[in-house]
Amino acid sequence: MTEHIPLDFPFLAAALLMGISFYIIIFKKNLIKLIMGVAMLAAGVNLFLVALGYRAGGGAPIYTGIPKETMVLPVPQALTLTSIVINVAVLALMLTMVIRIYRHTGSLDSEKSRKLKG
Amino acid sequence: MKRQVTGLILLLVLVAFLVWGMHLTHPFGYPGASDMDDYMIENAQEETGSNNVVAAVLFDYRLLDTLGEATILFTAVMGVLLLVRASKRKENNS
Amino acid sequence: MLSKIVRTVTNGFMPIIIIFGLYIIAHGHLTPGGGFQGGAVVVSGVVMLLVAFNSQELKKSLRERVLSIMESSGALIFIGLAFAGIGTVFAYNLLVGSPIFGHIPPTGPNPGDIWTGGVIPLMNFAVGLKVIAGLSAVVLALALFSSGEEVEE
Amino acid sequence: MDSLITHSPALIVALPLVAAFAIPLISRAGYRARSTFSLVIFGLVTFLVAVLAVDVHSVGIRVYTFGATAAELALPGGYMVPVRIMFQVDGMSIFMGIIITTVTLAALIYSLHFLKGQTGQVRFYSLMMLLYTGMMGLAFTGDMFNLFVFLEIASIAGAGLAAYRTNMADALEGGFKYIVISAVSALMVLFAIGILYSQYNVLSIAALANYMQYTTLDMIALGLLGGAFVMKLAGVPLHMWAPDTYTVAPAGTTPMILAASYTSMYVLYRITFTLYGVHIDSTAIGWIVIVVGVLSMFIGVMMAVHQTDIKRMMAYHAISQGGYMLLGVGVGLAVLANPVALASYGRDAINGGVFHIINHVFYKALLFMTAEAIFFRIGTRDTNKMGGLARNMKWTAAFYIIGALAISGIPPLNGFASKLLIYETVLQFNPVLAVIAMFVSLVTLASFAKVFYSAFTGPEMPAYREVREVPKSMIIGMAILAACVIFFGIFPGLIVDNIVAPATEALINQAPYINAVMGAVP
Repeated sequence: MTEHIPLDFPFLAAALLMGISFYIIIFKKNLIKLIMGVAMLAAGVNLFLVALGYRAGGGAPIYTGIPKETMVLPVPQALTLTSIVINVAVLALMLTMVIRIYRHTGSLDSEKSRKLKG
Repeated sequence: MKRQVTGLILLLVLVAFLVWGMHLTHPFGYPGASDMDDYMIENAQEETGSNNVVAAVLFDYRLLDTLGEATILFTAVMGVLLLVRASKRKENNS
Repeated sequence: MLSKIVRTVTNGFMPIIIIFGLYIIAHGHLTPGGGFQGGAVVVSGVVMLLVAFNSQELKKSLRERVLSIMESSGALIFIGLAFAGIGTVFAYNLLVGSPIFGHIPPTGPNPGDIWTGGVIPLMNFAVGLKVIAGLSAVVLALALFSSGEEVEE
Repeated sequence: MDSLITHSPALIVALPLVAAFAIPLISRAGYRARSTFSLVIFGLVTFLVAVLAVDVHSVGIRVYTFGATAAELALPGGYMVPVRIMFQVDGMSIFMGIIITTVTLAALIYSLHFLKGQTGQVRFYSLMMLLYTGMMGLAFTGDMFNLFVFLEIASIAGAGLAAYRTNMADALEGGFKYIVISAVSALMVLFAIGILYSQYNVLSIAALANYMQYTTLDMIALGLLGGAFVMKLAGVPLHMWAPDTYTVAPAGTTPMILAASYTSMYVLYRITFTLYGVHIDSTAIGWIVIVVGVLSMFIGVMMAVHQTDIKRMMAYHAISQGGYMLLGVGVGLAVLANPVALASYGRDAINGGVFHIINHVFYKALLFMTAEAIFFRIGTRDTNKMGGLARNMKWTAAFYIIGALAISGIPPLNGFASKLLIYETVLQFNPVLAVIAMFVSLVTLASFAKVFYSAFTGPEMPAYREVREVPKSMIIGMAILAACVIFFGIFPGLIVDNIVAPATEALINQAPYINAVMGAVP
């Protein structure tokens, strides 16, 4: 692993996830699909973050077991953890709102409900 | 149909841009600078007494983030319970 | 409500799930895990209960107001522990070296001592309490809501 | 007293948090206990903000490192990078703090009676406190990831509050739009944070600014951050959420969501001036900000003219007024690299743009509150269905006049003071922009005058004969803001010298912000 591989796989996966989710958020009209797009975007960003901290051949940064020379960076892991919980919270609130909207309008199409356009 | 074609082109451009951008970051597995993280790995046991460096980061070095994270969970629970509530009180309850 | 087999198995698994969740919470400063993860494990058990029984029945044993009090007190304990350090600086880990969870582990790899970490284990418990109560409340409220019942104050 | 000032940045954020967590418990003791508790905590916080403001204005930037052995110890002993999260309070942060605290105080008092007899009050108050915490955290934090966390707190609390009236479909749609926009922009911010972290391995804004190389990746990060925060502050190409959300948010919270938008504007300034300040091509970025500003100004007001929903009209005006702030600061940014122009009009342009934030938040909050007061009494926001309300709602009508005159830039109210500063300086920079700004101001006046005639004057409608003035707490809430509007209009020099000038100085000169953390690095 001395050669620099131009497309490192986790970064490539993160880029794909983010690109697809932006497409979904912009072009899909179903509200559930929109929420799935946001969830995928979150997954992509989280994957990017946690991939930043990897050291080749490293293990979890916990002293119960391994010495410090082979530890991956701890901060991205902490950030990712925080971000995952935050996204769970956001998704819960979004889904509740969508259930409520469905009760009111009987539809999940963002173009059918009057003011969601734009 | 036209919308879909535009969308697909946009998607390809976006993914290409992101892949190009990713290519600019450091290669996977070889982070460049790591001063902050090295400090934490070095001193976590002594300063916080925790074997788990991630736990030390979460609950000591970056405690405010975790507090914010817990707050966000609390906020979301408040929000969900606010949204599912009955919009009018029941008669026998008031 | 699902069949009797499912309900019996769920009842049998529930204590195991809770114990596993509590283990993850308690060992947050030694092994991978912590308050959020352990709490999520316990809540997955609650979701299993919700699938096996229906929400109406679960509502009798898991009350909204109890969950709300649990969540608030978890959050208050958490921020209270952060406040406890304000003699030095807000969020200062004041229990390192003290009699409570105050052991300092030897530098370098070691098998791990549960009595270390200062406020970290305590905060993990507070967060665990909060996550269990909060996510259960969300799951239960959404289940009740989508089955047509509106939740009261 | 000394240690109180030292700890006040942490306390200002932590006390409302404690209040938010405790409100569900305290509410079991009843309505009165909850109101008293919220007001006492908030009074304490207001006092702390005042103390901190005096300290920051007289002594200078204040750093608070969480969990360190001493609050000022930004770098761990003998190490060259900051490790812990820190709050950095400089002139600009405390300026936002003053705005947010005043608006929240007014909104809290305003809401006390508004919600009587409605369900969900406990959570409403809790979310209000959380929204305040989120905004103050955004204003004070000196750490990129912490900024993301507080951004999410403010967004989620704001969205929950905006969707408060769950029996109305448009309320849910407004809330949903707000949370989708917030979630997407927050994730863009997080991506940018990841990019910055991957290169410099620090998260503190000051340290990042210190190490900044301005590589291609940094430019991508700047684009992501700029796009995200323009979306959050409702700048024109990305403004579509604002009218819906502002329209439906219940009483008292519309001003707070408005303040949250301008907190995002503050973050945008913090990023362009402090984080990238030394490196960016400030003329180009300045022109981008100016174009966004002019577009917001023009399109916002044009959309506002034909609205019949009173709050929707005000929301479009909010977008339009946001353009003035961007215009003023954009002009300052465009001449940042040119010391002569900066001294002759650039600094005053930024002064005007920053001063307009506080003015606009106050009068627009007042206007939103009067609109909510009307809605509270007659149950509609449609201006065509209103009429003759001035007879029975004298206070509300008076506050509406004050707000409408202020937003149109009529002396001696505060809108005039900041708009004059913007006109004068923009005229020296580019006369065309100044003409557009004045034209927009005229249209604003016309639009508000139209609503005044249709809502407050005219024959008394039979349906509204029994309409009474709103309860006292709502009047007090509006009176606080009206007093600020008049006071700022009469003594603009006092405000500019004491509050606005330190904020402008903090924007233009980023060295103290960086050195407070990194030490005097050459």
